[in-house]
Amino acid sequence: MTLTAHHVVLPVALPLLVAFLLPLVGRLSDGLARLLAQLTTLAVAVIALLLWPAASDGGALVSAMGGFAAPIGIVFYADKLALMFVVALAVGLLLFRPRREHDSTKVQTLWLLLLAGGSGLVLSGDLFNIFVFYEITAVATYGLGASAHTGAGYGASLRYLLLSALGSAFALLGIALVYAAAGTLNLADLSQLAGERLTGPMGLTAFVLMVLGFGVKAELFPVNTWVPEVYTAAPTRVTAVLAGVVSKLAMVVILRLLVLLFQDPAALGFLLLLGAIGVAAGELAAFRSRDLHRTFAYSSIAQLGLMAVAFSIPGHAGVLAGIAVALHHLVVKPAFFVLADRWRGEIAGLTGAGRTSPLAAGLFVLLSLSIIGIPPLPGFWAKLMLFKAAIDAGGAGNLTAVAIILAATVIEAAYLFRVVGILYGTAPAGRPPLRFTLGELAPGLLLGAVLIAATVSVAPLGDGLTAMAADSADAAAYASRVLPGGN
Amino acid sequence: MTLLADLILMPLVAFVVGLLLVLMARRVRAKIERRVGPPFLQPVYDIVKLYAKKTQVSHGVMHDLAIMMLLGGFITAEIFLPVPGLDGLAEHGDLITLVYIMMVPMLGLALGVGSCANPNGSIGISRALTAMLAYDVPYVVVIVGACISYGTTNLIDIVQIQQQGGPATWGAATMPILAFAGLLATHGMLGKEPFEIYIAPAEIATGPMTEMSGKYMGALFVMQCFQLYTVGVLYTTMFLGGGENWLFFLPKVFAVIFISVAVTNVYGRYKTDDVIRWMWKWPTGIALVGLALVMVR
Amino acid sequence: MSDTTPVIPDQPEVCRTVDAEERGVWRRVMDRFADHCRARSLFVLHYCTGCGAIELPPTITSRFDMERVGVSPMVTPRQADILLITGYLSVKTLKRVILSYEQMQSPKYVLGFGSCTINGGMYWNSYATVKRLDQYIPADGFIAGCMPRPEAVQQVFLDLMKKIDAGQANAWQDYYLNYDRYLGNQMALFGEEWHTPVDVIAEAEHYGYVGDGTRGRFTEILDRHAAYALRDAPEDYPERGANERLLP
Amino acid sequence: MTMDAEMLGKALYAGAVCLVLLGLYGMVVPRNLMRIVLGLVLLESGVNLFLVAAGFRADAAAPILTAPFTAQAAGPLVDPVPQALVLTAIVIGVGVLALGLALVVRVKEAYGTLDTHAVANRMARETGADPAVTAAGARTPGALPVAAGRTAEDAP
Amino acid sequence: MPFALPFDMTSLDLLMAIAAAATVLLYLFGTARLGGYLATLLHGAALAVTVAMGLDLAAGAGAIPSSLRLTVLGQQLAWTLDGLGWFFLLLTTGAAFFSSWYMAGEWGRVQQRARIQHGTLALNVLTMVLLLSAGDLLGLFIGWEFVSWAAFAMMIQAGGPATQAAYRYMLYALAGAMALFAAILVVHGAAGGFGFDQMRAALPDMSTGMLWTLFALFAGGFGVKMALVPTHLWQAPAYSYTPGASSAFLNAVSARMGLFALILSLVKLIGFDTLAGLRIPMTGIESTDILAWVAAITMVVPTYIALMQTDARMLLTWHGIGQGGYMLLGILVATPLGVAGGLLHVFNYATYQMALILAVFAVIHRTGTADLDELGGLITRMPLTYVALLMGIIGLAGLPPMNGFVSKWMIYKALIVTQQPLLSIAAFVGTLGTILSVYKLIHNIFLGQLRVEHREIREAPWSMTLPMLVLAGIGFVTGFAPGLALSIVDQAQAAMGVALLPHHLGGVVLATGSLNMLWVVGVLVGAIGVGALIFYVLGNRRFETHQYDNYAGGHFLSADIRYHFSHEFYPGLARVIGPWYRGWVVRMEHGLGVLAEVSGDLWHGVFRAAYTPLYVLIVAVLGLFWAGGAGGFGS
Repeated sequence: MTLTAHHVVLPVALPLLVAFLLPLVGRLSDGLARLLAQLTTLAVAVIALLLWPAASDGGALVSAMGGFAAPIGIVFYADKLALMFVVALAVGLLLFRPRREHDSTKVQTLWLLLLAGGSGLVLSGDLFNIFVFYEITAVATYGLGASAHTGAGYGASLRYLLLSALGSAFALLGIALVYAAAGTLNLADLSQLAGERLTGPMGLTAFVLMVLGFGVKAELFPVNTWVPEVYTAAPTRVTAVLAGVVSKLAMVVILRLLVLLFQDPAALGFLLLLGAIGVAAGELAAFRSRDLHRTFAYSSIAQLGLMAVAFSIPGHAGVLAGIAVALHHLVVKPAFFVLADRWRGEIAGLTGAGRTSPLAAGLFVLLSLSIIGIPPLPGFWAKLMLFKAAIDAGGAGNLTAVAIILAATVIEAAYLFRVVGILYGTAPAGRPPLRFTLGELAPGLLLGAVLIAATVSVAPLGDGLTAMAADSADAAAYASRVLPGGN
Repeated sequence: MTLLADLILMPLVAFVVGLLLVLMARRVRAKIERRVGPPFLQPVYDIVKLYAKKTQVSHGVMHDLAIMMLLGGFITAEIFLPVPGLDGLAEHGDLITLVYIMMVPMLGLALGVGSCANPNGSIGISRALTAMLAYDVPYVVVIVGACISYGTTNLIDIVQIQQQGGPATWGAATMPILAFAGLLATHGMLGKEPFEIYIAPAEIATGPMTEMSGKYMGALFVMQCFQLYTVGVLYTTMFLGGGENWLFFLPKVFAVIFISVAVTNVYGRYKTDDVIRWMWKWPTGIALVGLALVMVR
Repeated sequence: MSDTTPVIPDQPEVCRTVDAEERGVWRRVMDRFADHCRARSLFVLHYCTGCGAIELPPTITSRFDMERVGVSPMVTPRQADILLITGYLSVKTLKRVILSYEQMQSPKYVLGFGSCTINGGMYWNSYATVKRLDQYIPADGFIAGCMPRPEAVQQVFLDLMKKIDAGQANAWQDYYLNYDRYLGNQMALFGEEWHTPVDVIAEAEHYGYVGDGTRGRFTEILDRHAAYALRDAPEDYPERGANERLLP
Repeated sequence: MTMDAEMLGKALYAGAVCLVLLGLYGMVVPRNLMRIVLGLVLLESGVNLFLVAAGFRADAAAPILTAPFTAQAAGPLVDPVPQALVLTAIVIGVGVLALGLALVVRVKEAYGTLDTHAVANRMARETGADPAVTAAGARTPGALPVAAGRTAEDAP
Repeated sequence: MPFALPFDMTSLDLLMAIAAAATVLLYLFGTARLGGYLATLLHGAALAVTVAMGLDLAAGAGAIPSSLRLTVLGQQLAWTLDGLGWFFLLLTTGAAFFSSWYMAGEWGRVQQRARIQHGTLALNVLTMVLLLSAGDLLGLFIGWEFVSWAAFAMMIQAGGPATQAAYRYMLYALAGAMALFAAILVVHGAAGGFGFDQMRAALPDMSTGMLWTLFALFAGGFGVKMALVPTHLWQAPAYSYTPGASSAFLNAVSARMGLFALILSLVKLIGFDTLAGLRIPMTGIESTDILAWVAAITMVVPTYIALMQTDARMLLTWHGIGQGGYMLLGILVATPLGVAGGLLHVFNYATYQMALILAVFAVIHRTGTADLDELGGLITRMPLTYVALLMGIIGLAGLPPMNGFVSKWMIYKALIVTQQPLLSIAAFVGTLGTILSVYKLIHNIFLGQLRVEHREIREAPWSMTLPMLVLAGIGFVTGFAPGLALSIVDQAQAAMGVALLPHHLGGVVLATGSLNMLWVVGVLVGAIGVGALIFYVLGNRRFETHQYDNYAGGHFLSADIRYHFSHEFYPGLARVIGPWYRGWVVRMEHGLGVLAEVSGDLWHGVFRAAYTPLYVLIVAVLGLFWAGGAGGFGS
């Protein structure tokens, strides 16, 4: 059956509905509840995929909630970028469903809430609506963060909650300022009014507040102190999804803000600053961390900083680079966390792990090579795009950012290959490190395969991404599609 | 045909002049010690007696090969060293080639002594190489300075340049400081008294020559003749205007060797690191000053 | 070893160096020239065992200046022609003297300096000294006197030169031709196990100085327990047994 | 616009800013997690008040439909959109607050203390990764000094 | 085309195909009984194709294109091989052929992981082919990364200290690669693309500041691989702990990739005249002078560090770094003589260094150790290895009969003729140091007293001694007739755009003093013949004694007392220059490591702090003020 614009709301509505049905179904039988949750996630993925052809030919699918036309009503805007991330979120949740001991109907409910919130975040075309979905995602994340039922889990989630709530308050202030200035909350409308209304100090303050607000989930510099604690305390599969996918969704929101509302160079400069400091901080902290969880947490801070730098470059080249880095990180980071799941504790204790489970160690080397950016692997092309965009954009800020990133890459290689050295070291006679069962390693291997496939087909992938980036960086096209009559 | 004559004649001339130089050295030493000194043919007698030894002890093939490299190296060096009337192959190999050809016999001797498996010899060679490093640094500075000031490294041209205006255009006249430094380095090169650490008879039993006997020792005596000759002629070629004819050439060579021989008999022996420190301080300093003057001009 | 009495060497009856094969004219001229040069260039190894050593510096330095006749001191036996033993010979020193002598290259000459080398001198009745030098190594000349003066030393040198010039000073061949007797005397003094690292027999065979006196009773004893280490691979001497313990 | 309406507008903004500042102070300074959560509440209410103030128009009537919409009082109506937003924001605030308090209870059960430093140190030791903590005890180069006299561990 | 290829494949494609097939096949069948010989066959085929390409290039074909095209994200990547690339390719395939031949015999059977050694060797050849035939800057960078990582794979397989050395190498190589990446990006910024011709077109209008940064980045990036002085710490341990034949390959060729890239970027692309134009204001010091002085220091300092080493492999690898300085200095003289000297030294170095390393590993194969204090007197047991090592050290020291002398002579001559005395003195001093340390190498291993435990050692098997001797033979032949090697160098020199040096079979004819090795070596050999004649005719027959029949002041020598001088071989020199080794660069490197750790701890503290809301507040307030200020002035 062909899907029209009105089916765009399904990825949000369906999980919400099932999420609240689950407790009831859960009373009957846990197995059924889990199955229902899986099916819903699968359904969302399928719907998003089916929407893809419709979105690609028309540029984007626009559906107004309740029939109210654009500037007044809330609009869902599903372009290729958004659908791609919805699919990624759904597949991520399917791939990394919680393990037996952490699983319960409550967790499944949070899982679906996360799916609904995440989809809504990227699809929604209204500023306040984005804020609401952001809060849903945040609440789901607090719940999942604490689902490990350990003291550290609760503490980390609580600190994350406080920080995130503070951020949300700032975001709300920002939205209020935007509304006070422009009088509307619809992104398309705002993008047209942004020229004269949002450029003054009022607009910039709103931008700063919103970036700090939405930056919490996007792991931007000042507000990402929760990342190491939550990623270490939460169950590893939750961390994989959080680090892999959810942080990208918040970054997409910031991208929307940048592209549509704030083309002001001062705003881009601010984001560039945060991004560059984030990269430096992430890599240096990772250099000193002693267990794999924390290392990968800091590494994801750095990668997100990389994305911030990319998005802060005006024009579609920056967006392309940002999306490329995001997609690459989306594939690599969860695979890293799959490895970290079995290789817990001090890195020094892992000597000889390469001998006991050669496949896992090989995967680790492949992933590190890609994240450092060694030519044939997609990581290199993403970084090349980023650097090319930064150099073409010129300007002292971009050049220093490139220099920082290059230096950070060396540090990144240092700590990653320090681990490789330990993995392939000779294990002390006492206790050989744990062995991977194929079941645990399956998601990692799948992602590794995706990485190799991307390496082989980097040319077509590159063209697809370029088209997507060109479309999503075009504010005028966005407005023309959303506003009736395109005034 | 003249080339074949040169090939044969030059080493023989070198050997004969070398014998006279050795004789002069021993005579000067005797005179300083108020002794009569050896008879005229004493060097010849020594060499013939050594070669005529009935038993010749060898320590392996490398020991023999070393003797051949020794003689061969110096014969080659003589052929590339232009002397009045005999140019030999000087235009095929210039000053730098000659300096390195002179190192081939040194390496040959070192390998031969090494294969004698006698630690006295090895210590002697280690000191000899260290001394070589010590005196070669100023010597190299002198060579570079001379070549840059003459603008060529071809020995025949160097001699011609110096002979254009008689003594005024000699190397010693145009580059006095460099010539003086060259003299100090030449003295070190000859391995004479202040820098004779590697033949220290008392400590390491004549160092490299410990296990040399019979024709091996004879070859070393021949090498000493060649070495005195080569070093003397090289210095004269570079700084004393080379020889327009033998009558002027030989006295210059003997004068150069005489200075070094005279100095040697009144000095004690330096320790190895003192040799390095002295060589790298005074001759090198003077040579660098000379080089600076050459570069300024 | 049954008979330990020292054996008195008889006088060398051969007066002129006659090599085995008959010499052509050219070889004789060369030998004549070689002897001429040998006589005029003598390197002396001062084996200063006793009190006589003090007499040597004056003979070399300015007053008596031996270099006039081509004699100059040399440090190692390898390069020396004359082994000058200047004084009494204790048993311990004799071992070193014999090793030095064997390491010298022939034609080599030994000069006993002072009466101690002739008949034990003032230590004639001492248990520790050797009374006659030439029982152990062939000697070319002796200088009498209990510390003879430099003139005496010069005289013996000049006599030796005349003999060398005439080609008669060939005591060194006697060491090869009658090695067994010398070895017997040495073993009598130092015991059967003792021998120097120098393989005298191989040298004799190499240069053709093998006489009937070269091999005998004592050389068999020598063969039993001396293996000349490296040069001979272990499998060449099966009967000598493992030669880990190579030398004393 | 009458003077008092003008004053009311200014008062609204002033009130909002005071509440926000109070909330921020409440979240940053105290060491007890409970007080921080309460600070958060103040902050959110301040933001909500700011939202309402954004839509305030001095001389307009409340936008409540009592009767079918006709050119009723023909006077200007206050902007209804921010008020709708505030409704949602308050609901979200409550939801987050409830979850926060639940977590506070859990932390109290797990660690027996609500002092942020004690909790932070216990967490770091539990995950057992931090060189800075395990190596240098409570003292970490980056963090601010622990209040004198009260080490992290002496809390019950 | 010398031989018809199946379809439109050019010879470069054929070479790439062979190299790729070799990597796969050898990884699979490396340890099979005939695996070693398969490797030698494949590398031999690669060498043959390279030689054919050489003939092709000599016949006037400017460059050999490859049909390997790649367009990614708007970038076209093409691979073509010109004279310069071909010259280094010849060295690579030659070195690979000899090391695989060395590995084919007994050495291969003894190794635990011969399969990986064969595989990584072939992988290195493949990556080097890609690097050498890069058609544009991006291709160059990708090839550069491949080569670095292939070398890393080769170093890490030995385990133990090798992993430490490999890890350190990887950090240096990556830092160099990042500098290179920055350089390419600067070019892209200026020229709008990565192509060589785009870069050349954009050169004139580049600002001097940009040219300086480009020069610094290229020199720094490629200098790391060549181990120029400040970045030289990694090369010696990395190249000596790699097992056997691969170490020989790395030593002979791998560091020269840095030189190739340096020539390509600085000489071919930027060009000597532009570089000469780059002057430090008021001092008149050109950019090439700075690099020349770095090369001079790289020549002298590592050589005197090599002098103090006690491990034979470390001694040789430290010399490898020193010799790299000679090559760079030769090229930077920028006259035809200097450039030809530098390039010829690359060829000569590859021959004798490989022979030396293979000889040392033959000694290790037999005695089990390379420690100079544990060896001695092996000449009687391993004469062929001794001959190979002897000819190698004569080449390394740059003495007449061998080819090392010819290239060093050309470098000295070029420096003297262009009136650069201090550089030429540095070159001479470097050679003196080399002579001392190579004698120590050959003395401590082969000369002196043989140890009791080494008495039963046999000569290394033929499969190991033959490659060594062939390499030494090549060294002697190209020493005797340097014209052969010079004609190979001409290819590269022509491709570099530098005027060719007129030369004949024997050497070079110059107004300021020429060199004809045919005469020099001919007379030397003849004279040694005369020496032999004198030796055998005049004296009596020689009698060979054993090592214990030695003068020891009357002492009786025996096997149980070791009567051998090898430890601390130059005590006098050590006393004088000992205090000069303060290890500044080591402390600098350590400082960098500590800096990274301290800043890491700082950020650790920030992330773990309990006062996160305070940070947020501070940044928010700063952001607002800044926004207010910027916004206010913004348009």
